[in-house]
Amino acid sequence: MSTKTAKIDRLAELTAQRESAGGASLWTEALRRLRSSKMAIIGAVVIGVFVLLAIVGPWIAPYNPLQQWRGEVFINQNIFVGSRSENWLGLDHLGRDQLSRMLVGARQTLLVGVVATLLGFTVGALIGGLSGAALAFGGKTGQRIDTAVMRFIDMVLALPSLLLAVSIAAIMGQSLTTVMIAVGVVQIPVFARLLRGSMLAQAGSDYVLAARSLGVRRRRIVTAHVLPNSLGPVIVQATLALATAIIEAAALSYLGLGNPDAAQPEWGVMLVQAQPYFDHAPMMALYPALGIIITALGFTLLGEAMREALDPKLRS
Amino acid sequence: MSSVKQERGVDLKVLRLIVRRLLQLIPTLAGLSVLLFLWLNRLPGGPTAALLGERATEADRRQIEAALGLDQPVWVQYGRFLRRLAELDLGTSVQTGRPVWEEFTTRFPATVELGLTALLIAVVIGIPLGYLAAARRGTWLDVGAVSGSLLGICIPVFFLAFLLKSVFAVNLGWLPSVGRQSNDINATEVTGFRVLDGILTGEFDASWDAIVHLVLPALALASIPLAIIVRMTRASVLEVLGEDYVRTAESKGLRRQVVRARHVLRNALLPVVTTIGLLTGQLLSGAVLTESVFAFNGIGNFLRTAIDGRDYPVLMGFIMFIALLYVVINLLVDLAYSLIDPRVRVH
Amino acid sequence: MSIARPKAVRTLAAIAAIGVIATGCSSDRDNGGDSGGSGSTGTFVFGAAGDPASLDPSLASDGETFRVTRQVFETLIDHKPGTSELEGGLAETWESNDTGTEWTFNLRDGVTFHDGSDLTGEVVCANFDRWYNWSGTYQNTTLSYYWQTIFGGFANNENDETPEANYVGCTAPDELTAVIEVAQPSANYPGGFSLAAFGIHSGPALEAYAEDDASGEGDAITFPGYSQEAGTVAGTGAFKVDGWNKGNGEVSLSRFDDYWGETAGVEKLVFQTIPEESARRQALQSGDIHGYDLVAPADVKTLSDAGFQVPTRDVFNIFYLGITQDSNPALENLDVRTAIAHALDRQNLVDTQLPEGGVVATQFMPDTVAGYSDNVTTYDYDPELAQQLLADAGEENLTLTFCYPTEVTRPYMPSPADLYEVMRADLEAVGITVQPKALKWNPDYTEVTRDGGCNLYLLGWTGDFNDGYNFLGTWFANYQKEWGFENEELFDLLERASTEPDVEARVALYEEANEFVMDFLPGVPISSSPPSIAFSADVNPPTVSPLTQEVFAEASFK
Amino acid sequence: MSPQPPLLSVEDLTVTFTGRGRTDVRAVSGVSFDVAQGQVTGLVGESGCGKSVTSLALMGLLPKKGVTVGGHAYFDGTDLLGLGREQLRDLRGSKLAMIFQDPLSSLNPVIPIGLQVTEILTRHRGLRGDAARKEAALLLERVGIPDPTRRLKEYPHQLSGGMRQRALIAMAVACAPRLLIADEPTTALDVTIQAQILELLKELVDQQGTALLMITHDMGVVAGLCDRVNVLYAGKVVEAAERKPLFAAPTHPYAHGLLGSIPRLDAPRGEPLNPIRGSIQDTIAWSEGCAFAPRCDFYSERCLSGTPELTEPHTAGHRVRCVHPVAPPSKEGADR
Repeated sequence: MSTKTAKIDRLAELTAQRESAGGASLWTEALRRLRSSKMAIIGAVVIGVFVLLAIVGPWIAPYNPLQQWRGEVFINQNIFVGSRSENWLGLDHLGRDQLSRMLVGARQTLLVGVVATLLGFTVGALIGGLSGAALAFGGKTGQRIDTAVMRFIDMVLALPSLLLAVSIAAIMGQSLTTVMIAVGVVQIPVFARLLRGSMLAQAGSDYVLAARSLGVRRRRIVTAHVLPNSLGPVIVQATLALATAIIEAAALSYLGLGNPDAAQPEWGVMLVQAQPYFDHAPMMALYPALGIIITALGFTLLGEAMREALDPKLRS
Repeated sequence: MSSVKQERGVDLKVLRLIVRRLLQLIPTLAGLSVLLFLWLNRLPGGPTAALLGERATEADRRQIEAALGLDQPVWVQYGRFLRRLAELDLGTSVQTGRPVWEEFTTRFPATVELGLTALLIAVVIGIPLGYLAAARRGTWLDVGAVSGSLLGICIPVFFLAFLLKSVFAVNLGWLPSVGRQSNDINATEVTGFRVLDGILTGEFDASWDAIVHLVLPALALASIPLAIIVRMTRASVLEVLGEDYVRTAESKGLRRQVVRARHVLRNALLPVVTTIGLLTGQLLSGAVLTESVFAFNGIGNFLRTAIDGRDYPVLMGFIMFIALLYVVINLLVDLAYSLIDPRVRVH
Repeated sequence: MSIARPKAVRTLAAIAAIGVIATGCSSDRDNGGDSGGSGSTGTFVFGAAGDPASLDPSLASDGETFRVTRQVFETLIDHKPGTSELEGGLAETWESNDTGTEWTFNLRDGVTFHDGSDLTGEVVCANFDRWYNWSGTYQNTTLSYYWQTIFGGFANNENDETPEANYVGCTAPDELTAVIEVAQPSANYPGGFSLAAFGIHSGPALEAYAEDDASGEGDAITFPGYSQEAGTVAGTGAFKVDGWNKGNGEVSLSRFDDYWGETAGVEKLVFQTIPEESARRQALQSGDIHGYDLVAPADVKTLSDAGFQVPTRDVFNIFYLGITQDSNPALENLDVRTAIAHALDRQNLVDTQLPEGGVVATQFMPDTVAGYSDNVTTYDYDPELAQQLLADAGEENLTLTFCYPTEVTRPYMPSPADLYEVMRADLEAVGITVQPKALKWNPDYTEVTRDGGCNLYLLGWTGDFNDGYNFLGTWFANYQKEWGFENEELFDLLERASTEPDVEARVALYEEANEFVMDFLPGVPISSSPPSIAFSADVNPPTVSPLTQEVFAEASFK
Repeated sequence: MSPQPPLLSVEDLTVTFTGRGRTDVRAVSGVSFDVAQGQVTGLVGESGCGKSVTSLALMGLLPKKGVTVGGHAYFDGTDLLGLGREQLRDLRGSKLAMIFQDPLSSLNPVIPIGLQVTEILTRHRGLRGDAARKEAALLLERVGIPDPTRRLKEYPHQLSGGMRQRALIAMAVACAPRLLIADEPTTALDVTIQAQILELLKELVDQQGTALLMITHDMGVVAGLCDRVNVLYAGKVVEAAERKPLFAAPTHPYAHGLLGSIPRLDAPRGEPLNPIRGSIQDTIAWSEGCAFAPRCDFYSERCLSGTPELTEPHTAGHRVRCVHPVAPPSKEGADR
């Protein structure tokens, strides 16, 4: 008798395990997939280190990033100061401690990336979400609104983003805020289009049709069903956009529109300032360059891994 | 007889598509130009500031504003802009004092030549690479292609351009570092496209010289499109490889090359074509940077200074042009699509 | 220029070798001598920072235009090569009457224009009369800056604020004489006759110009058509204009064989526009060009070490910290201005950031200008004293806005943002809080500073010709918003100097003015530093000029 | 039973999916069955039971990575599973052909039907150009596509569902294969079309002497077409018999359930259907016992003592993998 109950228990156990594995939600599944992706892990580690530096960087920086070592760097003589015990990464062209500037710069760089992306995300998601909702559930008028909005968004999307950013910077003058806004605005159409597309795909899906046929209110369908399920690709895009924002900010610096405040050194500005001295002090440019590349790579890796994890088509 | 009729039918359809697209463009352009006009008028300084010398007086400014009609209300200015536009006159550049149209036509060939070369590099390398990466998923080739393309996206274009130039032009001296053509080449100008001109006139050395000048800037400019195309192709091929019809083709025992070329690649190219169409904006953005690094006298560089100098006419003209370009490129993508995908043809 | 590139195949290999980038860039190989065979075709390529605005120098006011037109057009009076000293140009000699109102020019014989016509007194007068009779858009300073600066207004001033004309008329008593009459004597004569803007055009060219007008219709001021393409303009210079390829950003000139002097050393001269500074350097390093101007201080040694020629110019500029007094009451206090002067370690700036050969400036003109005084008050670097002065003035918590331009290199001020940063550190060290204001050079910076929108700002000046008024008069002859002070004593002093026809007396007045200015301290002169110009090893460069007026006819290939 | 050796003899076929960071999934665990020459053999089971994987394994169409295939599949004496990639390629389409479930997705959307038919003729019969086109038209005509010359120029989306399946069949039979594997060929089609397609298949198989391996979940299809039936559950054959005995006396509780869940016209109205409880997810590994046990009405502790063997509890040739075989029904129900 006891063996029999034991066997039944075991049966229940075995079937229960199956059930939980089979009934896992899309998100749990995606997360699991993400954890097993090498790309995601590398990306997450890079981002982790970067964010940590951005948070503690200004506190652990050995010197004030503005402090100038006088009489050591002579740019007109090609005399530069490389790595040494008191300045691990050497001095920059004005005799400032490069390590301190890199550390403080991490925060600025992250700040630009995050704020810009948040701006693009929020405004873009608002426009795209409303437009998508209007089309899907707003009848004829909604359709017209959507067409108009999207035609405009498409056009903006066709504009070279950098030129758009440059014109925004031209209006606003040079400052950190300008860089954030210029880089963020450029992202708006991308997010708008993406959220709308993904909402439309959801709106056409079976469960929404089912909900509609059951007489669920439109607003509830949008907020409770369509929106949450449409956010996946948008979040992926946000991760990728962070990388783009950091690179775009560097490009703006190259065009002379970066944040000019030396107290807020941003890696892009540092790279641009160091480039003229590349022949004699290549490391001065390479530190910020590598900082930008590795960080952007981190976000891109994580974003790509998330995309793969969320995309049912790429699962195999 | 029937086939001829059908052909004409197709032509008509394409024509109608083009006309419809252009008509759709009008309200968009109108809206965009109003917005732009209002926006530009909010720019601090205004074009006169850029125009006037360092020591100009207030009177000079007023005189210029009166001469240019900038003292009139915005709607009057806008009306004038529209009237001129109707006569296909884009106005005169504030900065250079030359007609906008002329400024564009002298500079566009450079950018188009550069952009197309970059696109060509991106396509010629990107599609096969993306295909191979997908076909050999998980091998070193795949890993290399994917990480290479990720890196391509993450290197700031201006820095890559700078490095390319430092290595290949300055240190190795293999390639020229600036410009579109050597100064001692007396090329006859026909179309403004240097490579093409050389071929048309038989001045092949001029063509070659232009190509040599294109290599570095085009490589730098190609980095991002290349990365995008590689990844797009790879993802698309991976998707198609899982399609039923590929299995069908395999089940027919077709040779591998046939399966790949006829059944996989052709279908996989569809999304890639769309992507290439969308790359135009990206290319123009990149051109602003590469043209600057390589002193390539194209539209990207010009626009950047136009923005700095509040050169309204140039900017307005450019927006109009971009809108048109957008329509044309979308049309081309659609046409390319209908060439590859019969399903689109019927609609 | 012919740069052999038979290695085209290797080019493709290079693409494959792109991985080298990360490691290979610091390679020290230099190809300075790559353009070895340059002499063969005789094209001298010079990298310019911008396109010229016009081929007619009288419509322009920028250095890039003048660099080109100076090779094509010649002025009545010229400068001795390598100096700021005047010598005969198209006029072999010149003299003025005692009151300095009538200037007689004895023209050189046998000078022909590029179109074959001859230089006569009539032609010279036709040139000046054309400028004097300009109307409409031409009367805007945008097109006639130098005319208005030197000769005042026009025959019919169309605008109330255009100054009264100082030009009276021009007569040609004989073939080779031109007499120009002005209403008032001025320090601007005779130096003004050497300005590139007043290059002499041929008679037929002037007739052709008349049919082609500048206009201000549409959106902008359009340059007249003749000034935008080769063909019409004709001067007497050693080079004539062959073409202006705007698509390439290239102006090409060719040797004028009938030049009255020694013909040019190279057959063709090309000015190629390369806007970015480091791109110009790399173009020189890779052998694509033979020379360029405004070499960055950091590149001077790099280039000369690598075998390039980087001749040193005499200094003829001044870089200063501008102070707008009425923008902040504290700045109207002399002690505060003195404190600022003592706070700045100008020697450090000159030593580390400015081109070699630069010196700390003691007054608002370089020592090469007549009128430079050795007896001005000087202000040494003394932060303690500065702090003391501020404390005495009750300004321990002084906050000042400090404007600096971005995206610009001026001959007197390479990399303004860096210079600002060094000065900021100095000012903050004595307890002044600095609020930075970075502005694009054109149009924002020039406009904001001119309107007195900053407490402190960076600016400078390169002299047009050797006369003290060209420096001091530019700033301190009357109330200017950018300085924001009224000082009748100073204004009078400069007015007297300007109208003093006797040169020696004038120079004495300038010295007095300099001493006065440095006591009053309206701003802090920082430095005079030579803008560097570089050439490849295989050319004989032209004599470099303190006025940056190189004559490329002197250049040749080795 | 026919005296000839079977055309295809599958022995102990196992297919295991191995994924990174996942537990291995055994989709097919030890399947054995024969396909006789010229006969129609059915492979029946719910979706997910491994029948499609079996067919793909036989065709060599499973991905190479992440899949382990074991056992043997002798086709005309050669082991398909041991063949090289190129040898298999030569075989596929000529002697061994397959028809898939979804005719729309199984046809390349961007290539005209004509090319999709002629390419197989070119590959295996060396026909090119006009000859290939003529032959293709003949083939289309044979599978009942009207106006074949016009259809050759059309694209898959221009054809109806039935037409598409006919076109696929035309491709499959283009080289008169010895064995045709049909994987749920009618599932995606309308009922009326289903019958036509089945009729067509039967006809072609008869004409060409082709053996047909019919993979389906539809007992109706089996009843109408198959000579012999193999019932698959969770990757194992649980019952194998000639059609008649199987339908007369389904012995494995699963097969019994399958047949019991078909609505019957002759059943009294109001009598409830007898669906099988649960789904194929509710299963246990064969090594633990009978995979069907969790859903089985006849479940007892004996079911959990290892894999049950295939036995012939009632009739010779009617093999069942069950420790509680269902007793044959009374006479009345046998003649369905």
